[in-house]
Amino acid sequence: MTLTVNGQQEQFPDGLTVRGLLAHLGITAERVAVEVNLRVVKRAEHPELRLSDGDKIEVVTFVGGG
Amino acid sequence: MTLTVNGQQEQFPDGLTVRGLLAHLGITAERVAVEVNLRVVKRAEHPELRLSDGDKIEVVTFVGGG
Amino acid sequence: MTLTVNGQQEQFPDGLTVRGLLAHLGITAERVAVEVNLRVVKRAEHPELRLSDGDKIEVVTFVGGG
Amino acid sequence: MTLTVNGQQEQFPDGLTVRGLLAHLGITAERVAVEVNLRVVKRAEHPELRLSDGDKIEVVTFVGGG
Amino acid sequence: MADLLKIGKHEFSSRLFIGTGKYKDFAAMKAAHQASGAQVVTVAVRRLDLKAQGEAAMLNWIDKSMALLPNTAGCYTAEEAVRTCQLARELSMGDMVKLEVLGDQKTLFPDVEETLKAARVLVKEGFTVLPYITDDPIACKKLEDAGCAAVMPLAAPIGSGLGIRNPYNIRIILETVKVPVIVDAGVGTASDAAIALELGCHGVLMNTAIAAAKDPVLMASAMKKAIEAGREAFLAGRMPRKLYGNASSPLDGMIG
Amino acid sequence: MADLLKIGKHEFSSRLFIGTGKYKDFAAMKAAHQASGAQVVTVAVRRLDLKAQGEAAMLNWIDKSMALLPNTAGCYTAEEAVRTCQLARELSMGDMVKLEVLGDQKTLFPDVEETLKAARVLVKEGFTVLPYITDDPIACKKLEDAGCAAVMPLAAPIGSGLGIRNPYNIRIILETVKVPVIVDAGVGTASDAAIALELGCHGVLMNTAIAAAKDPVLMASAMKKAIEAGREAFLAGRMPRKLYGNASSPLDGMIG
Amino acid sequence: MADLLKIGKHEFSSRLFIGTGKYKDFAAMKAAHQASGAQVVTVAVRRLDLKAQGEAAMLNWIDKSMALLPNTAGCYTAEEAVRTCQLARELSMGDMVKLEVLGDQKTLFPDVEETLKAARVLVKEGFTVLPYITDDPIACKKLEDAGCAAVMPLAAPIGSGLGIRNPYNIRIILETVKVPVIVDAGVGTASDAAIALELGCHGVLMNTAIAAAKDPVLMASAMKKAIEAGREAFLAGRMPRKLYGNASSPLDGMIG
Amino acid sequence: MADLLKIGKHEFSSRLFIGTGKYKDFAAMKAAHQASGAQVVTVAVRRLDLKAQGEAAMLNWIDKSMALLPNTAGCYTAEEAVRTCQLARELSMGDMVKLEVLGDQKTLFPDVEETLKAARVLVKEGFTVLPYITDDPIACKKLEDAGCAAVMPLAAPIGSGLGIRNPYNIRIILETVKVPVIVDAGVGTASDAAIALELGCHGVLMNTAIAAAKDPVLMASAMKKAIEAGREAFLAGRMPRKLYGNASSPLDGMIG
Repeated sequence: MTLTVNGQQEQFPDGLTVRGLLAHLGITAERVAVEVNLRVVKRAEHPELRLSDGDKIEVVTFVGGG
Repeated sequence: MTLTVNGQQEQFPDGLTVRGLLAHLGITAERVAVEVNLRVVKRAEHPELRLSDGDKIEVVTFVGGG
Repeated sequence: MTLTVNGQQEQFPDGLTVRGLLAHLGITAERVAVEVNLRVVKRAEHPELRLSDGDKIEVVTFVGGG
Repeated sequence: MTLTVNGQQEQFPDGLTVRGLLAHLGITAERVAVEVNLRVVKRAEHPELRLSDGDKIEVVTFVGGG
Repeated sequence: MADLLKIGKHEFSSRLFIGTGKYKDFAAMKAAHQASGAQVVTVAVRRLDLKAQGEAAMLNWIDKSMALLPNTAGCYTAEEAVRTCQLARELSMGDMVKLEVLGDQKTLFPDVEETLKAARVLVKEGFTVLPYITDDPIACKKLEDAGCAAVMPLAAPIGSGLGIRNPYNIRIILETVKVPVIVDAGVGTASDAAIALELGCHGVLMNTAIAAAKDPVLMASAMKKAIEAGREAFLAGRMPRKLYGNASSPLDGMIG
Repeated sequence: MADLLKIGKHEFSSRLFIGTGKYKDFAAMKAAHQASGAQVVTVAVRRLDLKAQGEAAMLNWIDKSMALLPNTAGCYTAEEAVRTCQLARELSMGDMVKLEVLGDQKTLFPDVEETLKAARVLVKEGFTVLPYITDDPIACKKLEDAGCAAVMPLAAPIGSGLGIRNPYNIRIILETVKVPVIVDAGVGTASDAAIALELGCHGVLMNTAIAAAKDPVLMASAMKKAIEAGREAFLAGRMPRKLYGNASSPLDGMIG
Repeated sequence: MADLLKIGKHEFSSRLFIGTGKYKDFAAMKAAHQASGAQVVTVAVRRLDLKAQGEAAMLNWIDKSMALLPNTAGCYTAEEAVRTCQLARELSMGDMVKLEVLGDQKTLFPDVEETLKAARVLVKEGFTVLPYITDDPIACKKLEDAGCAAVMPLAAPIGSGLGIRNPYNIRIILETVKVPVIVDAGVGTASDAAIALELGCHGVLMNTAIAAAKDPVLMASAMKKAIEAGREAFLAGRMPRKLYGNASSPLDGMIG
Repeated sequence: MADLLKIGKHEFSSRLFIGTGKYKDFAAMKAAHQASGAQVVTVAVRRLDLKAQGEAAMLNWIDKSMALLPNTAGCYTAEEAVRTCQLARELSMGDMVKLEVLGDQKTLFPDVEETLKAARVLVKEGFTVLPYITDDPIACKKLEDAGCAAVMPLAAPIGSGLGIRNPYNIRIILETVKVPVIVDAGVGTASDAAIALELGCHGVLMNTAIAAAKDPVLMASAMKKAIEAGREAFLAGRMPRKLYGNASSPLDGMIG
């Protein structure tokens, strides 16, 4: 299926959960937050929320700021 | 009929128009503006607009300000 | 003899030295400085410098200031 | 004789007066002031004051300033 | 070529907008107006006092050549301000309004949110809107985007006389909007007005500085001259600032 | 009744003293002088250039009605300054001198000690002495005691254009001396001059602010108006300053 | 008794909030944080760089005892800001957010209208909201009324280092709201921070002043001391200001 | 390496010079001294009160580790000041004196001419002279040339608490002399002291700001921190000032 992750369209295996996507991308879930189609996904939901073709996902973290 | 003019309730003859009210109050219409029930009444409407019991009327003018 | 000490004229026994004057006044010499006729008298001179009738003496100390 | 005029040493005919010097230099006396050996020479003295060998003369005028 | 101030479809050669409040009497007001050379005069809208028939009508004391700029002073919501403007238009037969939606009775600071709301309505209703506002470049930009004909940031709180408290913000506003910037409120004396024009502001609106001076007529004359002086200094292009300068008199030709 | 500035035996209706340095040419200077309305003009004393016969004589470009105020710019000792004044008197046929004994070529600050020394000599020699001095109330008082006809504290360094850096000191000087206080040096733009007069100063002397503006004639006009504005504002008596003010429009009669 | 700053349910003994941007590297940042004694640290929320696996995670360089204050820097609408806060809460596991809705990329001034909109939403969603805002008493009051835990007026534009441009407004804000007032943005050096506390502000948030100093660690130490100094001076009650003062040394007992 | 202040042959790690006047009692003074960390303390010289035997001797309340800096407060001529210094040297057994020749009882401004005269005598007599002086670069230079070990320009009038009225002059003084510049008089609160150090001054002398605070001990602590903060900020090298700045948070990686 096609997902847009942080603005980039790419192909991913069908049926991935959020946790699965993060694992696929090699991201440890601890210090990122995930938004799917403009809705924040709480960490507890990561193992359950299954992604669908066309979903727009944002994976964010903290960076330096003032 | 009872009209509230500039916040004061008073009795007036039935069937007054805006022009009639101003005349009754001894006001020359030139430099006042009139509002009936929160709606501004253009000067051209003064002779025609007939007031009803319970109407709230504001008669305003310019005063010093900055 | 008559001495003027800090602006006050008073009688003192003849032949006093500076040290003698201070003792007479009950002043411990440690934290005062003495001027005789507009000349500062160093502490070492106190035992020797003999005062004369009419001398003007200033006895000063430190007070609060900024 | 040798005069120093405005810092420049030059030869001049002997016996010049101040007025003579100015004329020699082609200067109209109206808007200059003259100093000889650090002393200001009033305009009335110009025809009389005779210069001597070695005199130092300043001829000044007004220029722009603030 | 005349140096004119353009506000919407209006043009003025004077850059001083003057008020009508706080004068000892109307005669004093009229004399100050004349000395000021102002072409725009602010007025407030209030209930006619029905008991006081025959009271001197203030408008008789305002020169007919002056443009009226009714204000919405005393309004605390967009709704009240819009209603007041509609009444004012009936009264003034003109389209200019000084929009003033206050946030607080003590400080008389404007409420940015309500001012924006009112401005959007008033522009749609065809008013030439001159809003009183904080010295906030973004609020000014949004008012310009809403169609206001000018923006009128405060120099300092109304009636404070403190002068331009934050010239940095005024400079940033001048870089941010294209409509005229009229400093409104807070001017206390002549130099305050001159400074506004020197920064590049297009005009100054004031009331208390003139009306509450010991001699309002003389102060009105001072303000007229100060505003012209500030404008001319702005146009003339001031000398640069330096920590130390250069001698005005030449170094050459010193006597030896 | 005319509001005149009295300096010794001289009286002036203009409170602006203008310089003659740094102009593009004499024609530009003359035009600026005319626009300024100044009645006193400063000039420097320098060696005549003996090689440059026929050079345009500056004095031809100065209106005969203006009083000349020769300065001692460039002098670093009392002796040089006294000598320069003596030459200047020969030249100007007048008694007024701007005494200026500098302490330093870089900052052009006055040397208080040498200025005092020179002032004492010059007053005895019959000069009407206007000394350029720091904004130091004691130095000003001692100059007044020495017989100077006015004191001329600096607003800021010569040629800096920074305006009055320390209005507190200027106010204290105004409370300390009885002779006129003319702010000399440091004015950069019109409002700087207005502020000096609003503080109560009796005049302003400037050169660079006008001569180094992009348009000296327009700036000269701005300065004329600013000084009149500042003086009028001072005489008019400004409104008091407050942290917040009072509404200019009445609280009564708001619509319900 | 400890002098604590209370923001919502949080308490801090340090009144300095420090940023994480613009440091040379994370080690420099950590050293500055330690020298500052700050207990609250701002961070921004950005997309993870999916290509840059294994990049040093900034959070590893922030002391665990410091409270995170995620900001919404870069958001221009209430909607974006709310979304960013929701993500930040997931990340920080905390409820504090620095709400920052900008109006303009050049000046980085806040948009009052959008900030108010976002604040109302965020408070309802349970956030402890600290909004960056103009130095506008009315906007601050409305933010307090909306339930914000503090207000954070700017001293001067973000990154400008100009210090408190308008202390009058800050004073009026302090009289107008009851929640803590944290000066945010514009502090350039130690005295700027001290002045904020002396005015009665409850804290200062800064980033560039420390990160862009030549020696950030030394500047962090300076800021720590300046904020403590300002707070102590505020609590100590300063001497009154006068045009002139009184001698510190006694007049009696002068030698004759 | 320690950051020491060197005055003649003396070295101090604290840059705060503290006074002994105007305290409620000696115990309060001692507590403030301790909180301040000062190593130099000013005292005045006065006639011993011959009637008041056994009065508490102030010196017993001054820590023996502090260096005494006797002043010549109250002197109006060079002669009186020199005489006072000679007496002070007898008393303090030290060579440091704060030379203070006043020009006026009301403003307590120094008399530049008399101060210079006294300084020249005192240096020849072997004193380490620290003169109180106007913020006048030339007077400071001449005092340095006379052999003074430091110069002490006023921030504002003695006891006024107005802070540094003219930072431009202080900066010029710092560029003009090589000896330490100690700001003396006029500091009112902590930030005033910090600003002096940030400008590059080497120390601050104060009395009233601490003694006349509501809580002198807390203010003394504030001053200690403020002076350290100002010094560190000066050494750290502050960020540049700009009309607007740069975002502290990155522009990249905004969520879409």
